[in-house]
Amino acid sequence: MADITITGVSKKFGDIVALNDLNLHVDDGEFFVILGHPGAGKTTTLRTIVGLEQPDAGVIQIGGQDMSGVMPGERNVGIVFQNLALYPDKTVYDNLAFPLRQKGREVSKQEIDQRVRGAAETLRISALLDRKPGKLSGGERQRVAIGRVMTRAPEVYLLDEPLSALDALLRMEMRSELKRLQHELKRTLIYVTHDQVEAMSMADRICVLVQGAVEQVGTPSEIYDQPRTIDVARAVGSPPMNLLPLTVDRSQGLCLRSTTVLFNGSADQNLSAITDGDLVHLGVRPEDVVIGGDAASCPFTARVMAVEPLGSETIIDLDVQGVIIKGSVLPTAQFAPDESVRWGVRTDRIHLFGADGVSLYTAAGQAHMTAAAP
Amino acid sequence: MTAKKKARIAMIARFLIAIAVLVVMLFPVYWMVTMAFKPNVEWTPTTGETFWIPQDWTTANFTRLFGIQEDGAASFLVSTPIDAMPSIWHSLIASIGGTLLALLAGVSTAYGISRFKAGGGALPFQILQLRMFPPIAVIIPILFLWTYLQLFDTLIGLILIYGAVTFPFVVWLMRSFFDEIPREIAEAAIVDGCTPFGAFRRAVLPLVRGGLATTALFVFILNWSDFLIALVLTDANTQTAPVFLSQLRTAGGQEFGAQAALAVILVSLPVLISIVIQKHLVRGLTFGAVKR
Amino acid sequence: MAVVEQTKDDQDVAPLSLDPQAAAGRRLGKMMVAPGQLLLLLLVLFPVIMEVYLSLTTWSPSGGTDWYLAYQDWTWFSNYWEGITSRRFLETILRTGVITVAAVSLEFVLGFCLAVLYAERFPLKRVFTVFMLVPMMVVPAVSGFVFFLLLQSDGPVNSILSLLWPGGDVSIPWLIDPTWALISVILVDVWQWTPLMFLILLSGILAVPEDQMNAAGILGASWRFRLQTLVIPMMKPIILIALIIRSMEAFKLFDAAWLLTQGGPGEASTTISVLLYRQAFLSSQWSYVAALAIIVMVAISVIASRAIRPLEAGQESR
Amino acid sequence: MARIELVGVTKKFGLFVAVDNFQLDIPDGSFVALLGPSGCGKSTTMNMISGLEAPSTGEIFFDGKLINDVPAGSRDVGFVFQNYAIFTHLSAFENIAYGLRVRKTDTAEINRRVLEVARLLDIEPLLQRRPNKLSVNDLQKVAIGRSMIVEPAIFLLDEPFSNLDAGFRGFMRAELKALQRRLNQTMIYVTHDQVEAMSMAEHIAIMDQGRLQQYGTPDEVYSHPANRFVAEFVGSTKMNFFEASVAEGSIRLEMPGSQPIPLTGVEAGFVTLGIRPEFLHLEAPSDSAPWRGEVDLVEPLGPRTIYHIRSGDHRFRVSAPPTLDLKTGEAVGVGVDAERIHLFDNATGLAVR
Repeated sequence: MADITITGVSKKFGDIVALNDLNLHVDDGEFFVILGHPGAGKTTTLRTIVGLEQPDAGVIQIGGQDMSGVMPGERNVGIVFQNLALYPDKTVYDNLAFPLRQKGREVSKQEIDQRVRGAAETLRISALLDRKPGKLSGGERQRVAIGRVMTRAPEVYLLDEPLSALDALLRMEMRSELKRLQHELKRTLIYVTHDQVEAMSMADRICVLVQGAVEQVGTPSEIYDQPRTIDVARAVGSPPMNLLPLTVDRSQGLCLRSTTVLFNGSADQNLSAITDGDLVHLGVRPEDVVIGGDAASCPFTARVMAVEPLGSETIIDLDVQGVIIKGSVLPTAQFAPDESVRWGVRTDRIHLFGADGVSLYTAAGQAHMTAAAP
Repeated sequence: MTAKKKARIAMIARFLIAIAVLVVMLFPVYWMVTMAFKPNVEWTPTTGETFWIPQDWTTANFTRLFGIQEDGAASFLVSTPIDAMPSIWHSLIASIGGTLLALLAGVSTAYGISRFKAGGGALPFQILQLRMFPPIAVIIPILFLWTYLQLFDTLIGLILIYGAVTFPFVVWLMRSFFDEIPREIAEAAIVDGCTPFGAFRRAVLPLVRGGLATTALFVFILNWSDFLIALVLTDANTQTAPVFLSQLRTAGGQEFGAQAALAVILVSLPVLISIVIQKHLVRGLTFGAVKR
Repeated sequence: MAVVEQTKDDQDVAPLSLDPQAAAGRRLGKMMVAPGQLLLLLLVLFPVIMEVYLSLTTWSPSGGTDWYLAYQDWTWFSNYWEGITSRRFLETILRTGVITVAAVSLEFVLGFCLAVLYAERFPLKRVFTVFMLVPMMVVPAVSGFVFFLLLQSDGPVNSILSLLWPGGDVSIPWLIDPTWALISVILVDVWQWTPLMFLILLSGILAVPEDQMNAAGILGASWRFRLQTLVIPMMKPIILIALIIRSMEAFKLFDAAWLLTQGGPGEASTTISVLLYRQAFLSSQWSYVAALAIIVMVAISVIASRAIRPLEAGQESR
Repeated sequence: MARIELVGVTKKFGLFVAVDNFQLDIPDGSFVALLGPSGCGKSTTMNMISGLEAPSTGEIFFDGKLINDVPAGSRDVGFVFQNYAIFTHLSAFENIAYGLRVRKTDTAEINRRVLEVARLLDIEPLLQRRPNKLSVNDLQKVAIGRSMIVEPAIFLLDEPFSNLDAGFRGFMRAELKALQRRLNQTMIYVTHDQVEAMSMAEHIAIMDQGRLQQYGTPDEVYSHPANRFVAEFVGSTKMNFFEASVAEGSIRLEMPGSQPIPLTGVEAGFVTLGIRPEFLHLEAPSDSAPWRGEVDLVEPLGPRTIYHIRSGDHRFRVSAPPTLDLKTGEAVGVGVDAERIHLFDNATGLAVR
């Protein structure tokens, strides 16, 4: 059993708060992704788990055991650093064998050989064992770094942005390969990234980290469909979720206005917390923006600012009173810049966020709001 | 095509200027080398004539330097036999010993500073400050101390001082090499089960082998070039080559030929080494401050 | 002594944790710098204390008493007073300053011109660079000796000048005339250390990012304009480093000067190092020399604590 | 404003051929992306256009004028470097003003024009700052401003977005596109990111191993890739490729349970079949489904989910809406949009359909 529990962990570097009362539980055998901007505290989290940093406060437990006072080498945790930190002067074989040749790990030569070759086999780097890291491609180096962790067979794998140095095509390949590998190994794996595509596509669960604290933990679809805050909403999805600032008008039920846009909410909604004059953000994902439909689905008009064909879809930038709303349309749709178009949103897919950025309302398949022109 | 032509002319002009400068810069070295191979009639300025190129190449100056008596011709000039060999040995042993000592203390200090900021932020400054003092100012009390400890005029005494004097240099230079190693390398080794010292020895140290060799050669040159310390701290027993050279001048009669021969030997070693470590020359000469 | 005072530095503010990993790191750090600190202690701290002790006495080895009994000749600060009121000492400091300033500025100007030359392409540049470095590899004592030969009144330098000079016979009294002797000492230093300036400045010029040079080039800037607006401003830290290192070394000048002129004629080319050596070994005024040495070291410490900063900056900027 | 022609341009570095017999005609006022993997020669091509490097052979024309021997400073091009090459010791103002200082423009005029450019780029309040006090995003604007101020005929940008953070990248894309429209200059940018190329450029020149692979509009390179390399490189999810054979008006795959897909106008023989994941769809496993397989891996991306399907020795990707909630190991049928099948010659890689 190697579940990980992080309780109330804080870490400061001088004046900079890296981790601020972090609480997290990672299940045994889970592919757990920590997603966040640079500086959100992702790497520090990994470093505290492996024991290279000491938390100023809080407790880290691995498999139910308190880790304070346990040396990194004795935690049964392997880490792949962002810069990989392969030993450049040693061959691939010696890199993989290095952890097994340590004092206190009396592993026989034969056993070392077996484990190194086994790991190399799994990672398809058997042919490279005699080379030095400098002579390898980015993808190969990546595998060696993972292999160095694998030979030790730790209970927990930690990976810090392992794919960031690879080019797009290779990254796509490595993504599915890593996921497959984790399925095979059945080990707890914590993966840190700032790339939402990696997080969404690989994770069993995602943790969105903002300023050293957990913003939300959930499955990819929970994070995508039911973001708890604006930060989470914008952390996943490309292009990111559109956010339209609106003012609350409760004089007739519940209305959300900007100068021309208006949403009507039915009275049964439990939105008593917001009051007249409040500023809220309406969140809608690009694929839930409808452009060029009939008057019912598209009650508003806007000017097209830019058209970005991406092949499988085309992104249309609309100028909505100075706010850019991005909509995703089929590549077959024809729109031109400066054209005036009708647009609307799928009201069964919208989100409302209060002034503090916390979600007030997620449609989640239930239509409660209707869009209407004034 | 005029642009190309212009570039060509400029290139040739640069080439010619560079040659002219080089001729001036290398003339003293040329004079020293030819002097070493000239018979003394060509350098004894009696005729008022200057021999730009040795007319009569000879190795007599070298044989004289090492006390090998040739039968016949030149021997009538020789008043007292001289032998530079012991002084060269002393120089070599003291330089190598001092280098090893400086490396031993310096490399670990450099890593301690680079990796752990050990000793606080001021330690590197204190260390560098040592190099700013004129050696003569520090050496006088050491002379008494050495006399008291009976280290005066011994190789051990010289080695200790050489090690101490070049120690700051090792710290600063090695620190700049250690700083280039990503800290994750040592950390990876620690996670892999090494002790902090094991990580240094097994993961980091092999990576600075090149830097270590460069530093060693540099320090060797520094020690090899010393004159003042040896002048103060040695006497007849352990005189080093530069001191020997300087005293040969007044050892009765003119010994310019033998001196030049010794000078050539003294200079050739650093010049050869400098070619080997050319890549790191700037870094070494600026205590690691300029890295290229 | 600045060296002594700063030893107790507690910048190590890492929180005290009971964690073995952090503690092991700290312990290892301390252990690793320990030999170095020991060396400093033994070979700097102790001699300096001893020197301070001696400087407060009138002890001399010729007096017959052992040095540790020097307190018998206690005089407090009279050696210091004698030093700072001694015309000879002050003149020597001034002279050393003149030599340092003259030599280093000449080296800088020549080195910079050469660096600009070598920043451009021309045939055999790499080979030439290696040869350019030969003078600074010459053992300083040897360069003193070689220039002693070259600068004889009927030596090759005067012969060459005679060939080049339209009037014919040039006979400069390089080592005999007080002024010329001073110039000769400067000349040796310039010859030996211009290559170092050249090398440092060249690496400074080459360190200006190529993209920035190209960006300026595409905007139409000539090489001269780029030199003025990009290269020189960006080289400021390196120029500073070069000047500091060279000044530091030039101020200590002894070997070459000793072999070239032995500080003479008279005291015309006596540097501080030469003066101290003469006073100690030719005049046996040990306690006086100790006082002078302390004065010089304190002065250098004050200057050095400011001067080292650019070097540190060089280390930090990676 | 200028038309750019490259005729048979080759650049060798020693024995290494960086750019090989490159032909390109970029009309005046167009917005072109040079797209390719790293090391494909796109930056070298850019450097030759700007004059930073001279072609080994071949000719480059601006508006019909041969400019091979014109030095970079006189070519009237603006160049924004990948790392921006900001002069670190000068303020943002002085960086932007640099080109005018070179031209000895008088101070009042410099002030006026720098302010004008800064306003356009929305960096007016930052003008007095040093580069180390500017964000990466602002640095890029300063770099653009520095090139813009001398009003070059041609604007070249080397990987303009690679250093920007993801959110700002999208914004800058739109911004740059608007800027190009307003200035109506010939603008060429280098990128390795097909999304950047597709979303901004009017035309894309795709390069690989020093050679031009295809030159066309985003739609052309996406829908009608000239060869297998282009097909693989363009598109956010990699195209699936299969060994296939064409016979009797249909195409067959060596895949268990796969149905022949009727196809006309292609010569019989062995080919590589390519189809994008978005033109495959998952359905219930039935005998009528053209292909069958089981789910091997699921990659949810939010608006779409990528299913990795295994069928015999074949593995391929299918892009499906997130509503379809399939689990690993489930059996599925795969529908094929036959219109969207690409066929490539096995030997040359060229598209035969």
